[in-house]
Amino acid sequence: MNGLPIDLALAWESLPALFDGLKVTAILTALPLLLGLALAFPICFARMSDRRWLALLAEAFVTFFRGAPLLILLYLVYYGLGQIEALREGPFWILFGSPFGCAIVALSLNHAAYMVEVLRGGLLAVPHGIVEASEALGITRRNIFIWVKMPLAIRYGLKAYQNEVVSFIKGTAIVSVVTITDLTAVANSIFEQTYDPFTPILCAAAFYWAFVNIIRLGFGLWGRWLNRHNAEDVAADAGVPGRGAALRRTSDLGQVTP
Amino acid sequence: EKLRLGNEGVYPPFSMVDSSGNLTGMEPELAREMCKRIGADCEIVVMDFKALIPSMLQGKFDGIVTQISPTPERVEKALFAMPIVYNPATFIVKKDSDYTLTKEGVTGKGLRIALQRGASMVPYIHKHFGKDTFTEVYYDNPDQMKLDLLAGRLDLVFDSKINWTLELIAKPEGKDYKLAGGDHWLGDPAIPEAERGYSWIFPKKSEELVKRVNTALAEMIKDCTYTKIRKKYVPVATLASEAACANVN
Amino acid sequence: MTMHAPAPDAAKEPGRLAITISGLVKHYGSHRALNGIDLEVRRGERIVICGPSGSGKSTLIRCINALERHDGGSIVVNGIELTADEGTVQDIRQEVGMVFQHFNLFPHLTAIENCMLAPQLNRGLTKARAEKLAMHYLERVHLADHARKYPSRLSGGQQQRVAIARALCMEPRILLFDEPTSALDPEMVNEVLGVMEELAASGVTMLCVTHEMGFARRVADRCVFMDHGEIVESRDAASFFQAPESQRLRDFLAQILR
Amino acid sequence: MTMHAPAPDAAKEPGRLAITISGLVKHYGSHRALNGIDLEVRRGERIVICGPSGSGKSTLIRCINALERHDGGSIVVNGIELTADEGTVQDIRQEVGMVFQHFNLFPHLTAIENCMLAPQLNRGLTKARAEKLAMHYLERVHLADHARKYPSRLSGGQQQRVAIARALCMEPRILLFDEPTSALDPEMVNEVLGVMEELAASGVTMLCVTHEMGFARRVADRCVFMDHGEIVESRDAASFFQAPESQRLRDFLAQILR
Amino acid sequence: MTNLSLADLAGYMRQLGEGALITLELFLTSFALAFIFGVLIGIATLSRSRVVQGIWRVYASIFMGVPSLLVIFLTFYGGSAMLGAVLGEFGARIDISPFGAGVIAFTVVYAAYIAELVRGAIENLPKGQFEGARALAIPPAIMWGKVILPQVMRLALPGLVNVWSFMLKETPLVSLAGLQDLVAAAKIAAGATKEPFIFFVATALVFIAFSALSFRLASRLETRLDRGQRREAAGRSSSRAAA
Ligand SMILES: Nc1ncnc2c1ncn2[C@@H]1O[C@H](COP(=O)(O)OP(=O)(O)OP(=O)(O)O)[C@@H](O)[C@H]1O
Ligand SMILES: Nc1ncnc2c1ncn2[C@@H]1O[C@H](COP(=O)(O)OP(=O)(O)OP(=O)(O)O)[C@@H](O)[C@H]1O
Ligand SMILES: [Mg+2]
Ligand SMILES: [Mg+2]
Repeated sequence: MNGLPIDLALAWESLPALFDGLKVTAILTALPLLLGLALAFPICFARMSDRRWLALLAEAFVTFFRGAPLLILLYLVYYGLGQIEALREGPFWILFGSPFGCAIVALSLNHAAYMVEVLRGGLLAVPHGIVEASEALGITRRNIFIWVKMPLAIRYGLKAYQNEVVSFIKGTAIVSVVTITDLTAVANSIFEQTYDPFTPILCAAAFYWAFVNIIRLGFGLWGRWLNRHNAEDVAADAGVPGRGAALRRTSDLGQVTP
Repeated sequence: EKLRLGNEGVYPPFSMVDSSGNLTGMEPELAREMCKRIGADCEIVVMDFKALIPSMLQGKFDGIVTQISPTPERVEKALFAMPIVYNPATFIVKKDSDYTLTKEGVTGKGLRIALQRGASMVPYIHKHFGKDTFTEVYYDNPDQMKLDLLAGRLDLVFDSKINWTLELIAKPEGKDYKLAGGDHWLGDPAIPEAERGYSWIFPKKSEELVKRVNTALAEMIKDCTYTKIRKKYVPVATLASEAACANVN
Repeated sequence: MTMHAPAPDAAKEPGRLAITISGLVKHYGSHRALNGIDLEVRRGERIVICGPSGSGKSTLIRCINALERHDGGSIVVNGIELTADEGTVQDIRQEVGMVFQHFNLFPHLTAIENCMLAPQLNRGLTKARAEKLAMHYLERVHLADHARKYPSRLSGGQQQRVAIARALCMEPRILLFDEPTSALDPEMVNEVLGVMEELAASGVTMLCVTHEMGFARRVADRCVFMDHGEIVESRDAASFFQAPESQRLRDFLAQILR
Repeated sequence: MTMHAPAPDAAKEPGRLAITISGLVKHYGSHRALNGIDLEVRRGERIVICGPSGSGKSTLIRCINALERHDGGSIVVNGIELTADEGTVQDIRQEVGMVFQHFNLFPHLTAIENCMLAPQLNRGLTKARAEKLAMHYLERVHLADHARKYPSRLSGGQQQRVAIARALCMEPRILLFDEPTSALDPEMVNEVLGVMEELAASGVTMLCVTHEMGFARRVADRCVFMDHGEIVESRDAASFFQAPESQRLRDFLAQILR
Repeated sequence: MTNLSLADLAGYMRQLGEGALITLELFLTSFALAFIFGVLIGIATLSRSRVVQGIWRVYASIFMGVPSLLVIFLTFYGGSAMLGAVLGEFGARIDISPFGAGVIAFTVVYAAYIAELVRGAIENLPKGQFEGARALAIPPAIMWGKVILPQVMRLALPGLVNVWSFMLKETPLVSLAGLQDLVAAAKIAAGATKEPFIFFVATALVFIAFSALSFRLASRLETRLDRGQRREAAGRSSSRAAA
């Protein structure tokens, strides 16, 4: 074998199958992202709650679903729940009976656990003084949360959110353990039929790369829009080193994760 | 001479790891015996089935001592030694199922069939039953198929007969299931009945080694060592050519 | 041990009192930040509070609009006694505007949006009316031209003026300032002090923690000197500077006026 | 157009000159921050530099110890001409200590470690000797008691004094200060100015950018007024304040002394 | 319902333990290498050179954009071929073990992440820190070692902890390339005993325990590195953070 022999004919032939795989990957990304986010809010409130038992419970949730490798989590949900007779008879079997249902449940739980921390980080990064100022204006707690804390938390947490989404997309590559034929599974089966070590894997990699980078681009635009208040086009408005910018930067840090 | 051989390790009773970490089962024992006879010092490495063939093709193994069916793509890439197991594929269905396992009998029924990802059963089903006749579900190993079959997510399985007979049909939890549709030979149909079977494989360049392996295996079958080892793990005959040793213990 | 002498007629006419504080005590853990404060502020009075760092000036100011809960004594604002009750707190905060040392503007909102938020949320003003109101007060702090800018585009002095306009938009009867100029570059101090002088002239009740003694001299009706959580001296501005009674105040003034 | 008049004997005795700057030019992009500066500083002289924001004071100071590379003219420090050569730069920096507006202490090192770092590394002192040296200078800035504290545990004034001690530990012959008190609370300014006065009395050559006119009056041999990258006026401290020649300086002093 | 003898269970659990050690070894080796390369790359990419920036962009975008699983497959199955292409016949004979493939893949992938963190942290460091060091005539090498990097590590720590946990969770992927790690051991035990859940739950617990433990350690380390950075431990800052 010489060079990196990419078999163009094989690559061309595999395109339709790879596209189908990509569609599956996209669905397995989109749904858990929505569900996980929705789930993350109440858990995040619990985690930040003053009630000790609630906070502990939420922390346990986060520890568990962040700690357990997705590979094993999926396996346990899919094959494990399938062994429970009562569940098989019950109404939830529509969900747990299908590999998609299981994958979406497992992925959503995993994503939620990470999002709890992203959300919490964003909320904690909101400068206390700004919250105090809102209180001093007599704005109610609920309104402060909706109009001040959340908009800022989203800005501070955006980078971390992007990283989580990106890593999440890549994490879906293991759903083939529960019989789902996603992009990676397609590439693998082509590989197992042809034993060509480069073509299918590199093709799939290119698909992932494009998918991930489109998402990143989207986040970039979103972030630019959200942070228009810090844009530096009206340059040398000197004197003011933009407190917002400084805060944002420090809060980004540490969040540059996969 | 040192040989690195690959084996699956999770395919009882042909191959498994016991609780003290030793690789046992019919294949490893046969392989050890074979090595003794050709005078080689063998190291058997356990690896995921899917990783075995590509690893050998990349030169990481000198051979694979797990039963492999001779599909055309594989025959093109590797040398097959003489068959060591005739383990045809068959269907496993619920006892009360009433369809016939022909293309006509299953079309339009929306049956969910379990197949091993990357295994030779997949192209076989496509060829004889069509791509869209069944809803195909792919698994990494037969254990997962069995769990899903028992969980009611599957209608039927198409997989190796011997394993499923031993692992499901013969066991109490298999009381609701039966074999159906007869034996299916996945290899080249041109091969005569008597020579059919799954083999160990070796890299293309190892012709000389394959010859020695074949000689050793033929001897083992002939002096009934093969059957002795087989009987430790598998209660039914696995090769037509071992018929002469039926009474050996 | 406090020596302050409220204007004699104040006590007799409670309706003319904007704030009545008596026996105010505040602990942080075991630390006693306020140690029995008595203070009466008449309608329209302008009071400057000064004292060494850690003497409890901020704490006092923050107790008045319930950013800190007090542990003892009572605070009555415009006839309403401040309790832990959420409704009372909101009521009082509507009456009391506050301007912070670090402005605490909402970085994601423009100057005018900063001003509009509270009126819209609390007083149910329509967008158009809130905007008109906000514009009115931004003009008053000479910032009409900068209404559509984000805080990060404004100089420190301008930011602080937006913060003042934001507080004014609640049309509070009392304004609290906590060192409003000490985070500013010397050149920007003047513009903010100018605006505060104008406000003072318009008859708003003002409590202002500041070390700008020039401002105190020009504007204050009364100066209050605090130390160790107590009011040490409280008298009209002229005699405060010229004839300080206590040694502590004399030392302090010597430091400040250098 | 510069009007400064170096002490007449200085030019004749180059050995007595600590710094000679002539025709110094510095660009930032197309912006000319320094526009032909000529300045001679004698050994032991204490010069205060003032001027409006953006006039190039910091840039001048920073060019002297090569934190900025100059684009034209020459700087000679203790007889060594400053070039781009790394060795020369290091040599000059050994001679010139600098104290920044924002202290720039190393936050992960204690006060004494901050002071020990450079002597140990540059002058090859043993740890024990560096410690003794550092302690000596920390005592000199009245901080012996705080030697083992981290910067964040010190007040602003104390931090700036550590920064001075750190610069002194290099035993430089020239000290540069860039607005050393302008980041400090009013109460802390005094302690730093006190230390600087003591240093001045000990005969170190000092160049100090500051707007503390009290300090300038008490300590400076000469005051230099800069505007638009040029030295507009340069004369002894007394006549600088009492009889400013140019209108620009008069306006400036009016602002500052308010 | 289990027909697993206690001795067998213990035996397989011991194998799981051995697998866990391999996982741990793989993880620690990869993390250490990724850390070293990440810091070096992070510093190198501060260079303004267009070429350096270009290479960095391509490298980061590829390895941050592609699942690690594919990188592992590519290194494991394509590695020898790639070496062969680069080094000729000699390289082709260099065999890449699953362990090696895992280490290479994780190092390449996570060095990119760590480099990004380190870059970010260096850029976030106040410029005054560099100037302070330069004004003291501290030579560059020592400036990096004694002044800049200690502070960078403090700033980058939370991010490093994240990378740590991501990498930990991805280590089981190497089992798909044939490494006999914890997950592979669990699969073998499951295959032999037909009791998958016992072993998979045990595996999950090992991972959860390890990651919980490492988060504990990380927060300890954080407080340690923060020494001197925060004002009085009690007092305001803490009460504010809690609010
Ligand atoms: N949230 C808090 N937790 C604990 N102690 C606090 C808190 N806020 C203030 N303190 C303490 O209470 C005392 C009074 O603080 P306060 O902020 O009112 O002083 P101040 O007079 O405003 O000082 P400064 O001039 O520095 O702003 C100080 O000793 C301070 O350390
Ligand atoms: N790194 C830089 N890049 C571009 N322009 C700069 C830079 N540093 C300074 N300048 C510009 O050079 C001019 C002189 O700046 P310098 O910092 O020397 O002023 P200054 O007199 O110290 O002002 P201040 O009193 O505000 O500190 C200013 O117009 C400034 O905007
Ligand atoms: Mg205060
Ligand atoms: Mg400056």
